[in-house]
Parts: sequence; structure tokens; C-alpha cells
Amino acid sequence: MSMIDFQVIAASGEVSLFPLHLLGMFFGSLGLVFFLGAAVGLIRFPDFYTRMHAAGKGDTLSTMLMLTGFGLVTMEDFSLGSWLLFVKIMGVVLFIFIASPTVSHVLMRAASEDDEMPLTEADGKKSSNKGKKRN
Amino acid sequence: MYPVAVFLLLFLNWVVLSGKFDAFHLGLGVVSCLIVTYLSHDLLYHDRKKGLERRLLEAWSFLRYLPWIIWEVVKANLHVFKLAMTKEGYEEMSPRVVTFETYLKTDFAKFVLANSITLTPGTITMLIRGDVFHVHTMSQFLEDDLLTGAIERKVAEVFEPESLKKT
Amino acid sequence: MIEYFAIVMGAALLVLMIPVFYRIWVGPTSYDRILGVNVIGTKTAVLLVVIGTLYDRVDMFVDFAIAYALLSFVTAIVVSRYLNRTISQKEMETREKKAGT
Amino acid sequence: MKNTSLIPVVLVGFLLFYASTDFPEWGDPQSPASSSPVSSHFIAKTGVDTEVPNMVTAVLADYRGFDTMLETVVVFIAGMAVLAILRNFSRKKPVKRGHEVSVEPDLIVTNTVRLVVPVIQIFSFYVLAHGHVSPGGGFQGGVLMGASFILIALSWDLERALTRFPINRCMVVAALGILLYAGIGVLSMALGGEFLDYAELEKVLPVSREMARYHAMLGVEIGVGFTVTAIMFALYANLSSRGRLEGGL
Repeated sequence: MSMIDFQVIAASGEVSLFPLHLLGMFFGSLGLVFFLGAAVGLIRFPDFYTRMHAAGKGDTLSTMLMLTGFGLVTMEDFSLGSWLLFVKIMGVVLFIFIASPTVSHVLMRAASEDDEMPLTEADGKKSSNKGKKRN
Repeated sequence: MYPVAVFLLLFLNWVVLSGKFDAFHLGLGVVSCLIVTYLSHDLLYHDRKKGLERRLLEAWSFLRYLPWIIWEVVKANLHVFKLAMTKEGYEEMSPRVVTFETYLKTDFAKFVLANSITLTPGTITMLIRGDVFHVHTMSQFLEDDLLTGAIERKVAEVFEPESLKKT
Repeated sequence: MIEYFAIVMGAALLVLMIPVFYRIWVGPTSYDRILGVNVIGTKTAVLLVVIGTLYDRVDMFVDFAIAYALLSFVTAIVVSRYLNRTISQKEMETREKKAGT
Repeated sequence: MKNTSLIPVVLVGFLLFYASTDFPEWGDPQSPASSSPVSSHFIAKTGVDTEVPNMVTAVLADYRGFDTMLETVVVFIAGMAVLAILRNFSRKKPVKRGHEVSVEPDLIVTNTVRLVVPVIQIFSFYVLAHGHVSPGGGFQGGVLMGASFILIALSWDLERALTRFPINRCMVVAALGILLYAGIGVLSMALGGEFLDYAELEKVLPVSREMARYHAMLGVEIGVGFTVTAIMFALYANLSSRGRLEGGL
């Protein structure tokens, strides 16, 4: 995908903000890669706590990278309005940087205080056996 | 002094949000910043004993702390990616809960430590009760890494340098 | 060219959301479902910025993205508080005993 | 049963997707919405009739001024109804149920909320004040402001939020919002115009006719914001604690 983009850029001959846009696209694609990791982890991992690791971490960095990428891509010139827009997008990034670990912690704590949820692998085997018997 | 600092921070926020520099909108900004300062100035900067110089020093050392934590976030994502994508990574996964006690005193330092632990590879803070942290980790290796206390020392350098001198 | 990038980006985001939707649909516990909803909530903020890029009104859509991110944070806290909002006195005592030993 | 219910859902979803191909292009001048006489009337006459810079604001607060005012009244009445049903007006304190213990406030959540709540409040004021020139306005700003108080109530407990915004002051603020809206209407009536005819306010404001409308609409939006904020928070406080006004969710 990125290779095609490079060729398009090279053909179009637009060079005013070319390196900045290229950096933005690189960040966006990197964010997609990390989101792919989070999504696969969300499916493959065995229990809620490990899925929380995948979702919490992959979500934070991929959202931050994608927003930063779009902040760079939408820069049209170096005027004040353009800079303010970039700073606004970076504000969203900062907010996600603060809020996302908190959300992971909150969900983790809510799950750990719920007695239904097994904590480690050994506990998980025990409780799944129990569940099978009950059914 | 603190309400003034809060007001200035909020006004900076307003200017970034609004992006209009005529007198009418800036006046609206001043009024709404005054209202918000009145409503919730006690929320920001909970610990009011520290002086201005101390705060500026903290802000500067926090800015130096940021690149390190961002690099840790990248490493955490690579770790998750490895676990999700490869078979070996999946097999080495053995989740467990680690308990340790911290020497940090203030609430905000504990908050920064907890969120830093959440952002570093393979660990999520599960519960804080008093000084005791309960952390969920992905493997034995990460547990040993956590118990060396590197993150704690980094946070203590920013917020409580005196606690490092004692030990 | 930026439009192409935005379209590819948005389509890829939507495709990658399918596994998350699978987790919401199957998710053995309610916590898994909330986890998926939260992931989609933060990604929707990105998607709003993508739509803004397509319509050339990023200044307007960024406000929506901020509001969406704020409200998704509030939602996560509300739901987690709701799932263990109050516990019985007896359970509290046994839990403290467990924590003490 | 759960899986059979999936069939109509998928069917309706497919039909909706299929129908969306009939939508006109973005900004198409030939689309039915653009070529109907109503929208051409609004586009042509908004500047002449109302002298307001933004057309959406003109429709919301001028052409449909009564509608918006009575919508605010409906929000107010909803709050009053919940209060009348749930609130314990007698002097004695309601009994706390023995088997319920609220969970202690979480350190990480409270510290995050400390950082986030002032930003939410300033953002809500921004949405309220820039309702003329960008999407937003009284309802949206009020909802965000109410959410900030609800966030405080969630992360500590309800008492903490109620010391910031007591329930009695809530009711006063809600009523004040409607009074502000209706007051602007009555004031323009007293100045010789009709109800909610904002242009007459130029006689008391030191600005031109057009800017008088602009400022009066800001006042109207602030009134809506007051009511929505107060009623949001009062609804949460009463519903989450069954009218006892204490404890967490």
C-alpha cells in the first residue's frame, strides 16, 4: 500500500510539504500495523486479562500514531490556523495518552473484584472444569 | 498563586480550542475561564505546599521523562505484536499477579507510577491499596524486570527527589 | 493524493474493526464486550478525523473527535462502576480478610 | 432464538445499505433537498429576514425560536417530574440500606478526573460560545458540562459532587436558564417588537442591529445550557441513588 503511495507522490511532483506528508502517512500506516496486532491479540488471547493487555496497549499507541499522522497530513501551510489545528489534534493525542491507561486499569480492577473471573492460567483451568461440571 | 496558574493554563487551552483572536471571543474566553477557575480550581494541583520554582523544576524533569515513556510504549506494542503474531511468543505467556510496595508518598506520583506501569510492556496495574501495588504481568521475565524498580526510580526523580537521597 | 490516503486508511480501520466486533459478539463475559466497545470508541475518534480530511473540514470534525473521546472515557468509567457498583457488607468483610492474610 | 432474530437485522441492514446508494452526491445542487423551494427560500431570505451570520443558528433560534424554548421547558419538566417522584421532601434522613457499601474512590481514576474535568468544562464553554459559527450550542455544551459533574460524582461519590453543585442550586440554575430565554423574549417585546424579536435589543445594547441579534442568540444559548446542565446532573443524582442523594453509583 505504502509503495503505491510513494509512486503517486513521485508522479504528482508536489514538493511543498512533501516530507511532512510522507512522515504523516508513515505514522498512519504504523498505527494501522499496531492496531492489527491489537485486533489479532483480541481474538487469539485466552482470557480477559491477557486480552486487556492487547487492547489497552495496542489501542493507545495506534490511536496516538494515527491521529499524529493525520495532524501532519492535514497541514496545508505553516500559517497560524494550520498550527492551531495541529495543536488541537495533539491535544486529543495527549488526552488519549492520559485516559487510555486509566480505562485499562478501571476495567482490570472491575474484573478482578468480580468473583466470577479467574486470575491466572491455573485458576482458569480449575474454574472452567467447575463450569463444565455445573453444566 | 495557584488559581492564577490554573487560569492561565485554562486560557491557553481556550485559545487553542477557539482559534479566534478578536476582542469579543477573547472576552468570552476570559469570562468562561474565570467561571471554570471558580468551579474547579481545587481539582488541579492537589498538593498546594510546593512553591513555584519546585513546580517549574517538576515540569522540566517531566518533559525529560516523556521521551523515555514514549519509547516504552513503543516497546510495549512490539511486545504485544510479538505475542499475538508468533507461536513462540504465545507459548511463553504465563499471566500472574505481582505485589510490591512503593516508597512514593504523594498521590500524584503514585498515579504517574501506576499509569507508567500500565504503559510499559506486559504489565497493567490492577489495584492500589495504600502503598501496595497489585500488578498483572504477562510472564516471569517481565515480573523480574518490574521488581528491579527502574520505573519507580524514574518517577521518583521527577516528583520526589528527596526520597532517592535517603535510600 | 491525501484523499486516497484517507480513504485507504478509513477502509483499513473498518476492516480491522471486524475482529473487534467478533469479540463483542462472542465475548464470553460482559467485560470482553466492554473492552471491544472501548476499542471501537477510541477508533471512532480517528475515523471522525478521517471523515474530516475527506470533506476538507478537519477544524470542525476535530471538535466531534474531542467530544467523542471524552464521552467514551466517561462511558468506560460508568460501565465499570455499574458492574461492581455496590457489594454486600458480608462480601466486603471476607474480601478484607482475604487481603489481610 | 437469538440467531433467528439475526435474520431480520441483517435483512434490514442490507436494505438500508442498498437505499444509501440512492443518496445524492455531497453538495449536489440538483438534489431534492437543495432544489426544493423551502431551502432556496431560507438561503435567499435568511440574511434579509434575520440578519444572522449562520443559517443553522437562524433556523434554530429565530425561525423556530418558540420550538427551542419549549424544548428547553420539556427538559425542565422532565427533571421536575423525576424530582417529584424520587426526592424525599420530609425532614428526616432516608435510611441507608444495611447491605450496601459503596466502593472506595480509586486513586488512579480520581487523579485522572482531576486533570480531565477542567478541560471538559472549558470545552463545554467553547462549544456553547461558538455555537454560531461551528456545530454546537446550548444543548451540546450543557450535556458536556453536566457530564463533567457526573464524572466527579462517579469517581468520588455523590456527596463530593453535591458540595460543588448542591441540588437546590441545581433547581435554581435550571429555572434561571428558562427565565433567561423567556426574559430575552419579553425584553424584546417590551422594547416594542414581538416576542423573541431580537433586533429590538439594539436599543439597549451598544451595537448594530445585526450584532444585537448575534448577542441575543448567545444569551438564548446560554439559557439553554444552564437548564440542560442542571437537569442532567439532577437526573443523575436522583436516579443513581434512588432519591437518597448519597453514595456512589
